[in-house]
Amino acid sequence: MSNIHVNATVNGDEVGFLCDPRETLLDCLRDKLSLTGAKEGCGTGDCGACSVKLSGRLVCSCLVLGAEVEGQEIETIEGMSRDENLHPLQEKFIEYAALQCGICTPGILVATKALLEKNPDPTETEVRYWLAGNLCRCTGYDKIIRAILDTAADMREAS
Amino acid sequence: MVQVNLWAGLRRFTDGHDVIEVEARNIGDILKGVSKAYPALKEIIDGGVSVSVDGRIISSGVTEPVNQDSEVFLLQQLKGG
Amino acid sequence: MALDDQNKSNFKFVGTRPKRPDGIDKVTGRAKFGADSYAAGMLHGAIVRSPHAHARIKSIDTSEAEALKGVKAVVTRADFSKDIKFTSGKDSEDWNVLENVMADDRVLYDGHALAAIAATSALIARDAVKLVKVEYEILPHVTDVDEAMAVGAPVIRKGAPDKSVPPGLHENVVSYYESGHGDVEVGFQEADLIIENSFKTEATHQGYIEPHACLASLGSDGKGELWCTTQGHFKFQKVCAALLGLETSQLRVTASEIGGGFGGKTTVFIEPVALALSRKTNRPVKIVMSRTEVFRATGPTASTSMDIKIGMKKDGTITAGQGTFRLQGGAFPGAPGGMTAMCAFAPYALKNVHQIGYSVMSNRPKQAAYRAPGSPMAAFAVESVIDALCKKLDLDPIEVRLKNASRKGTKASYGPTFEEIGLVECLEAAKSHSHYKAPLKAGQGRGISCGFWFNFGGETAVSLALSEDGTVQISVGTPDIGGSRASIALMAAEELGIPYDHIRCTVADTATLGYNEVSHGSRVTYATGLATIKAARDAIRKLCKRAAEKWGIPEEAVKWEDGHAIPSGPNAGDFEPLSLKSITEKMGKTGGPIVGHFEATPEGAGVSFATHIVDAEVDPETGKTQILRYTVIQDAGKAIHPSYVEGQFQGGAAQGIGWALNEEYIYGSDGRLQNAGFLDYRIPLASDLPMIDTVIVEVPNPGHPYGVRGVGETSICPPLAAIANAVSQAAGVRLTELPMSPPRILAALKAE
Amino acid sequence: MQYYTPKSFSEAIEISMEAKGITRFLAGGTDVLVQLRADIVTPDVLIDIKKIPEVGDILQNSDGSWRIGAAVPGAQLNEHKDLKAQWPGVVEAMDLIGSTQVQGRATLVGNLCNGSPAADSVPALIAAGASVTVVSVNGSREVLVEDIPHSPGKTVLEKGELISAVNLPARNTNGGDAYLRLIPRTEMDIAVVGCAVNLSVKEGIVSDARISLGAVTAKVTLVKEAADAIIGTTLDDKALTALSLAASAACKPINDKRGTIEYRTHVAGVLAKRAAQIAYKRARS
Repeated sequence: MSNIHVNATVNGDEVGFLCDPRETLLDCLRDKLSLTGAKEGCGTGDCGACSVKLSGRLVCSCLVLGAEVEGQEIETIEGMSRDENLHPLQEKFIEYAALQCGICTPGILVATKALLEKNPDPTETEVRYWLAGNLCRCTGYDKIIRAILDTAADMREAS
Repeated sequence: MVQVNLWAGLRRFTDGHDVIEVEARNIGDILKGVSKAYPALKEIIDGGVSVSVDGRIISSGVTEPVNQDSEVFLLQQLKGG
Repeated sequence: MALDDQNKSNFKFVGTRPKRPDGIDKVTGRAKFGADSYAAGMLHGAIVRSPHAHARIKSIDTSEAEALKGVKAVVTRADFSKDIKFTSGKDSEDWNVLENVMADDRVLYDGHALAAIAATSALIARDAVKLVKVEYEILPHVTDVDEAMAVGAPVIRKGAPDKSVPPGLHENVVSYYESGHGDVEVGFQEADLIIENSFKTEATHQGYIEPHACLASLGSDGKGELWCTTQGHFKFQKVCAALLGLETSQLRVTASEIGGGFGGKTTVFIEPVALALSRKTNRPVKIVMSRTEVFRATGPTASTSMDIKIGMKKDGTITAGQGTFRLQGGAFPGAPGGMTAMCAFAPYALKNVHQIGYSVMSNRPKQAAYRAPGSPMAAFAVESVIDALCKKLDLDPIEVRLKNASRKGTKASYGPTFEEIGLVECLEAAKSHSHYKAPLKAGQGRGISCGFWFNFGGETAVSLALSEDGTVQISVGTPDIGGSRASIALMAAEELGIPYDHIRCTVADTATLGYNEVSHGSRVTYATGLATIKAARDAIRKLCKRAAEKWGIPEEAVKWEDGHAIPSGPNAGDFEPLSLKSITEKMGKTGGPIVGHFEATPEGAGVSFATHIVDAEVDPETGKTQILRYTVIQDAGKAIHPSYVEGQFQGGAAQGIGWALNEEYIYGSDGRLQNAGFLDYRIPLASDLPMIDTVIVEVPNPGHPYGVRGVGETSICPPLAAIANAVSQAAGVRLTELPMSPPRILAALKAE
Repeated sequence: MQYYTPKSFSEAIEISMEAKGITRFLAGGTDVLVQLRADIVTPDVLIDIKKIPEVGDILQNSDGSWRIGAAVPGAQLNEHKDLKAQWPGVVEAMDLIGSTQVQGRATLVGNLCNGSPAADSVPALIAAGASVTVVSVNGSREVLVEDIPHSPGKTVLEKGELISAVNLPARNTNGGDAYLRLIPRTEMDIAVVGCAVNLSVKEGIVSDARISLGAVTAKVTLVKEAADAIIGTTLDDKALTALSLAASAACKPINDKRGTIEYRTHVAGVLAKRAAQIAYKRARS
């Protein structure tokens, strides 16, 4: 079968691309739309480094076909900061040294933003279980969890 | 003369000696001296060894100075992860 | 280059926690990792791998694959250098690497590469790989270390053993190490209690989330570019050049951001293949490993089989320690048998100690370093027996370790006398920590363990260029795997007396600097840090010279303080201090660009000790373990950037938890890897772990101007034993095999 | 691979009837895409049902029973307050599968049709007495969930047949269900053992019970002996012991990389006890 033409919205921008039916959304974001913020750590939905939001739902973009997103809304890490100011989570992750190598950071930030939009006051355990599908091998998660809980508190105060 | 301590696994090549004396001013001299004294050790030394001088481990340099009374040990080459 | 002239202790910038220079790129997704680069006309490579553990290759038929539309080239071993010859032992490392990158006449493990294809898309390349027809003659295989040493085991490579191996051992034993002092038999006579036990650990993988990836471009003129994720691009340059018959200087290698390495990205796998495919197609070629390929065909750590015997008096004094360590490191020499043996008893001052290390080959992937290679396994065995002795003699585990702890002047188990070391300080800190005094509930256990790793210098070349606006650019050759760009900039700020924010540290490519050793052995903050301090002092000498010339006074009469050249001695007070910026502003007219340099192999690295405390709970009905509390206490000599030192402590502990409880390479009887993915190779999740508390002990290393010790690796050494001791106490039964999975714990409980 | 997005079940049926080679329906895709990427199964024809109306709906019928569309992801189930209140065991079982991200896509029907003996939601659906609506050229029919699995990786569905919805019975007020599983970590693993219990309680006595085990038999089934061990009891220790022995006796597990025969057999008894206690508490609250 020849390539499929897909129209979708990524971080608020209209996009169109051609993809083989077997190519995943992750492949399309990276290789066709040059949005390389989502990373492939496993290709099987076990590591979360490719997390994006698809029509409001947090998903692994490696477990969605490019062809499936026709007419849908996608939010990636590249859409998380507005203009030049970073999202509070992005600021706090740097401040708390909540990242080392950084390969898992985009996926964790996208997943955490989705959590705080749903639950602005999560407990440590709720954050840890929400992020169970976002593997990190460098940090042992400690500083990541502290940065998230602190950001959530700041955002609650600010709102 | 410098006293060079070998690890026990090398005793087979040095007629059972753990310590051999070598004329040396630096690590390069030590390695050449040990190989000359016991040619069978040459291949192991060329395969890579580290040398400890007075408690400090020299991983590969041959120009490091050595005093006549320094505590010198041959060690397996150190690499890391 | 002996010890440095003066060691600082009061710091202005060092010890603060500024933001990392790569922070914004990483939190916005802009940071470029190995797979994030593209090139015009780029092809995609895919590798044909053996499904068999051991087989002779009778034929490779690529005709059908080459006929597939979009396929541009196929390479096999014939496309690589023929000048590299096999010799025994590790000094045939180039040959071993080449044989591992692309098999010759035999495939030696499940996943061994034997051909590769370049095509116009990744999908076509993957489809083409499935069309390659390989005819194999299956050979007998062995994957267990003890079986590989037994009589009758299949020989992996004739002539591989090096000179160290005594006669009479199986040909799979390729290296032998033995050391120790005193007489252990005498020591065992003096003991009130002797405990002997055997331990096993399975192979584990570094588990970096970023698979290996590279983009290569190589012309028939021998000139090439390689962009890849690596812990050592200078070594990759040297090795790739050798494997492809190039001159080293004709190949430029650029290190991308690295998505985790932990020792597993210190050697090449796909990079020479991409270069070979690029040379054959005259087009850039990108190869990205799948997660399955990373598990099957990169460099997990060795698996071990160990026997320990320790004698102890009623008062806790260890009278004798003996250990035999058998490690298999895949189908090539290199298993760290010697290192394991050297580390085993290093934390303890023993009158009588004896250790033997075997390095063995088997039909598994070529092992690579995994964070203090060998030391975690040795600690698991030794510290478990010490724990058992403490329980039997009803002694406090920290007191016993303090009584026997190595300190300055102790004759190390591996030979030399220790200089300043911080083990006693770590144990004291552990004893007084609230964690050690906190009460435990029923079904819970607390485990203690010490850990040790070396540190070393290695070739280092750094350049520090000053800009006319008074800011500083440092080029280093050691990829940043632990936050070293920040700590290097902090050390430069300390020397130059200008704020951290005016300094940028960049990892430069191989065309920019002299040779740099790989980022491993916890050496970067130590060696590159020391080199940066020297380069800064070199730049300061040149700045003072410009000031002296401006003031018309002798160079020696100018000193550098708080970022300013100041007249001193007889000329003190004659002139206003000159800021760095005021000198560099006109440097073009006063003699040209000012660049500080340092190129040498620094020696004088100091070892790093640690003590960990772990609380664990075991569900007696299912054998499942939960880690309740974790505290890491480690000697950093001097913490340059405390947040990133803590990060190394926490990361090593987390990897240790995975290794102790769930991670293992599972091979079937057919010699095939059964869990080549993150589903069944289970690394710790956010929901598995508690917060990991850290205590940074600082016993300065005299071999570094600021006292720095390398900290990156020791943090993985204590967890295996500390968790085993906690689990054994909680479950009431001693576990001697890792991982301590629920089925194993339940079986041990039932056997009680 | 050819990819289709039918706008109705009849169109989906037609495509699948005419399809040559390996045919797969696509709802969440969290199994289909993993098998595609790992070269385990590369479909020749992939039929995405997500554009068919009502596949994404959760409806409560007038009689209190539930109709869950074939493309409803686990996350949506978990957010549905009433469904979760009535059938916490079923919703838990689905929610345990994979990560938050997987829950954004994975479906009950996908989990069932993948045919794995270690599926998490299938024991819970069977214990709940759920059925599925199977549609084909001959129209639609109701099939009990326990009659769908055939053998590891296979269901009884024929070419041209697919499932349009899962139907959960109305929850009686004195009933409660629960699902537990044993995995080495706290999330993200395939069940080494799974156990679902659905029971009703009258004046403290277990009046009815359905118990189903996962990952311990070639296909997920009801375990009648386990249910009989607690019906008529107050779930006292004697009953719980009988329950765990019956559960272990029903096990015919295999040794594999995730667990041994002894381990699975023993833990099946442990989980049955614990799940029954949770279901009992829920039934009485």
